[in-house]
Amino acid sequence: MSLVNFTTREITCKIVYYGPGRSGKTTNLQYIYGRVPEERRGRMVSLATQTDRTLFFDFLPLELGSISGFATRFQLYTVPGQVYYNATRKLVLQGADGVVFVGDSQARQLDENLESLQNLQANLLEHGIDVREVPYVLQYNKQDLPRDLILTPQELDDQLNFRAVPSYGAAAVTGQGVFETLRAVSERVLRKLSEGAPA
Amino acid sequence: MTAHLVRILDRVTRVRGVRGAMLVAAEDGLVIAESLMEGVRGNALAALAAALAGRLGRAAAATGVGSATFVHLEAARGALLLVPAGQGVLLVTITDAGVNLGLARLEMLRAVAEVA
Amino acid sequence: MRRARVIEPWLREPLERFLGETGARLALLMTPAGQVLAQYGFVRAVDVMAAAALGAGIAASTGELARMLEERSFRALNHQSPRHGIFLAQFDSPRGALLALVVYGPDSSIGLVQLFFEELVGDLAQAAPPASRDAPALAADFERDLNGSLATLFR
Amino acid sequence: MTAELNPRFTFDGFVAGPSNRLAVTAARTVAESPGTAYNPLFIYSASGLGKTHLLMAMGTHARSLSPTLSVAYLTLEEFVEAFHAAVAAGQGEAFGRRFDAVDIVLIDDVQFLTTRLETQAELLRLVTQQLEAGHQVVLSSDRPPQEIEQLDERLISRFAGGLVVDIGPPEFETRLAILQRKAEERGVDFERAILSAVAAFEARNVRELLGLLNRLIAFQAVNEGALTTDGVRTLLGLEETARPAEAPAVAGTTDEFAQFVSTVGAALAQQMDSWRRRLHEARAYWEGRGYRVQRITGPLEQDTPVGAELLIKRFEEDVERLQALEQEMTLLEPARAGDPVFRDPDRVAEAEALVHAAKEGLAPPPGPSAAWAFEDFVGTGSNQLALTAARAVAEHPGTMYNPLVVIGPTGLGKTHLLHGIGHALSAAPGSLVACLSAQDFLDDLVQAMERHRVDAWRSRYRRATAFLLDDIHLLAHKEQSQEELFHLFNALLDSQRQLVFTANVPPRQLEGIDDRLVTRLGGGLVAELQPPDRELRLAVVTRELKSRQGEVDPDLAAYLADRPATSLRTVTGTVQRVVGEAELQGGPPSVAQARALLEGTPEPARRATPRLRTSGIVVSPSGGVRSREKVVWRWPNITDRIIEDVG
Repeated sequence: MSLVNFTTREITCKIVYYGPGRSGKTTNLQYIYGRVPEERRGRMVSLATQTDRTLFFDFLPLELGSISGFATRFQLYTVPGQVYYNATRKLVLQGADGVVFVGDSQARQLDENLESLQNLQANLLEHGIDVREVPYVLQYNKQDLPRDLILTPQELDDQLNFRAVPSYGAAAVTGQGVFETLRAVSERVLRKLSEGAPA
Repeated sequence: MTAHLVRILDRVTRVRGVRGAMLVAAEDGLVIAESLMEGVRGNALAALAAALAGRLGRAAAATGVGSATFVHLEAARGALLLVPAGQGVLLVTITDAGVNLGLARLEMLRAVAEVA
Repeated sequence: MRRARVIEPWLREPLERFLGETGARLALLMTPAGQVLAQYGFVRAVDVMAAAALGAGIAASTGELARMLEERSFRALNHQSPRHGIFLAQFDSPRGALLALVVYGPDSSIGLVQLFFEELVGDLAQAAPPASRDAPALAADFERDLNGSLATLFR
Repeated sequence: MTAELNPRFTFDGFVAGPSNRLAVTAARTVAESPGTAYNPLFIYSASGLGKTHLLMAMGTHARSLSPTLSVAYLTLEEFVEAFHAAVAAGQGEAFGRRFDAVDIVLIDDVQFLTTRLETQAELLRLVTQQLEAGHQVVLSSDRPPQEIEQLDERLISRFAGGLVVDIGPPEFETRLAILQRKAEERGVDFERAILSAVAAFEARNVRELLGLLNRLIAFQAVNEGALTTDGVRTLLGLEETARPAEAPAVAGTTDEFAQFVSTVGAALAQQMDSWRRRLHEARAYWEGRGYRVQRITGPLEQDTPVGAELLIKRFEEDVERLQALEQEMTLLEPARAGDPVFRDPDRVAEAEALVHAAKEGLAPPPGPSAAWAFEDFVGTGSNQLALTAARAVAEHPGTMYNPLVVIGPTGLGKTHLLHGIGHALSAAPGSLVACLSAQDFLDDLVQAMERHRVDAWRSRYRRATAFLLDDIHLLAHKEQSQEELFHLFNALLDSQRQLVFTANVPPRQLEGIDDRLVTRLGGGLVAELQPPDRELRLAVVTRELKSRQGEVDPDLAAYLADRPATSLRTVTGTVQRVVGEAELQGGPPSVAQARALLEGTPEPARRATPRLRTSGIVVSPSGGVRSREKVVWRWPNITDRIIEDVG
């Protein structure tokens, strides 16, 4: 969706949390949901299975009020991680203004992270979005797990961060790194603001 | 809207031996309006009658006799009467064996004229 | 004769009767999570995955919509377009809530599909062997489970 | 008279950021080399953004670099008082003299010039006097020159002559830097998050920002507890609507969300400011170059944010178009090139129409005639030099031999070669080749003078990318056309456009031609056409016979080639007589027949029909009757041209 509407003076940013299954995308949103003042957030919609797997998407609308005269709204989405749900995952990416890739820091999940990154690129391409253009940050979640099970952010950077985008270690369950990631991607989304704006 | 249609259907069900009449969307096989006695499964009747009418219509067209104007299915314990009511609507009547067929047919044709 | 493919034999007979009566083009029986129990008409596993995910996604979306309206979940959804109709319905079965996705052509009608869907639900209820409560999918690796059923269907 | 410079206001103390970088750099350059770069320098901005600070910083910095410099700082009020005092004391006239020795004059708040006409006159005199003496003048105001009501147009143009630059409201980074600098100066330190929360609060100017800081410092001094960002907002009394950038402090929010909102606010404000800054920059840039910028200032005044990038890109495309049109107009009608329409990007269509009209009024100069193709010109020893020179000119017009002068007696193909070169040159894209005889050049000029359209006639030829003139000797004793040719010659040579002339004698032997022209003709290359050698004559004979008879009798060709001839025209004439005679006799021409005809031994055979006397006058099917064979006319077909043998 177009980021800025100069006539109605509104800004809407769609940010999608992407990543392999069970990497903590939904947990990110749930932590944010908990920290946002009551009237600043809408209902959190979760289309999930009984076993709380995201089936279609989770959706959290944020209302930031008027900033520099613009009514500013954020829409945070998560996608189903399992390869199986590629059809619905692809739909959620439609019109994304920014992407947070939530990687699973566990060493045994490295291949899933890589596979999901490639899948992100393919799905973005199908929507005609050039992966180099879309603002995008990396979050290495579950850093709270025992040392021997996980890779350090530095190691994960070497394996996953081909485009040298900002990356943040995180533990979504405790909220550590969650807002840091959200702030980083929001800034990059807004930086691209003036380019696309119509005359 | 349907009350008006049901009043028209009542004229048909008044005929002795008629156990139910209904207006059915031929395309979807769904009930539009019905006036049925106890024990008549309206939905099933509508779907099946519509399917039947569809196939019979195609058969009639294929044989060059033109589209069907009146269908009379005689069965062991009763009969099924179908009359097209225009714009994809079908008038379906179900009767038991002792029905006064001529009267039923007349009422059906008159009802169809009113509905179209 | 219409050959449906099922992951458990008791599903086949009721499904094939339904297909015969309605003349449906495609049919899919699955869990609300999109795990496929029986399918007819699909050629490739990928298509089944897509249809299952989308069907489950739609059911979940309308379910959420219903909850916002404090409304019981929708019984069935029908999308009618010139050449096809899509019928998506949720129903209870001895194996818990299930979803049916049916695609029918102009030679059939929503009336017929609904009519015989009621019968299918009934038939399935009788045909199901006493459920040996298999372990809930929670513990097993969820994705392996989804792909497992696919593998059996396309063996 | 001059207030002292406040030492506290220095360049280091001035926090530069994107919104004022342009002004700061200009001020620094002026301080380092007064009177050279931007003179006068006009700085404008809303109040409280550091104009006075910058002016004084320039003075102190200049004096620190060279202490002998005399710097005067005064506000306009002081200027007016001093002027009135001088007038009252009867030295109104001498008032300007006081500034003679002043190297840098700094005048603050000149917006108060409105309605003060005699002060404006005096200021105009002062500025002119200082500029002439090479002294630096700096002025500041709270609005740009054009927006000061009833300001003397001459003052505005003086300011536009120097540099008009503005200081925009500080954006987030600058506000943050100012806060940090001031906090250090006051020896108070705050957590970065606190300062950025205050910086995110969109203060309108520096003064307001410092006001906020003071309240913060006061609050810190009073309550011991460390200040949190919530505290900051409640302290600054931010309501959600009044101060957009901040979300209201509400119970239960942890600062994480607040920080998120302030980051988003800052990034957004920065973007929003960026459109305003981008437009200010573009306006300063293009206004400085004399273009009207209402399309840029429009959104700034109504404060409606727009996609700055796109607007500026379109604006610059229009300016480029205007510059191209202005270029074209200077060629067509130089007088009209100064028209203001070329300075207003919103009136591109009008400018297009103006140029189109000018173009319509002007027919292109006559081009080379189709009859003379370069390829048909037969190159042999006798004209090798001229031909290679012609080819070189065709390949490197204007640079190789300029001008090229081809000389030789009439009938050796000078005109053919000239037009051949004309064709070769007009092959280049966008070329406009003028190729005509001196006689036409003369007639054209006379006609233009009669209709008083001489300047249009001049620009008609000035537009030519190459100028080829046949038989320049025909201009002997024609002072007016030689004068025009002289100016045209210089104009075209300066812009490296190719000039080619032909003459029957070398330039030095041309009589009746202005000496300046003669020397210029000698400046390039003079190539001489020799009488046709046997090889050339044979080639021409063969070509003529083939075009008339289809096949060529080698003996006849050799015989005819051996006959001496001073010009190609004689050769072609002889061939045509022989062929004509043969046709009368019926049957192909033979050597015997030719010898009899040419060497006087009449053919014994019958002479039934009287010989047809040709007078060399020909009525060409295209209807044009020309008596002098020299003038080239549209001869679509070579066969109907019979040329008198001039021997």
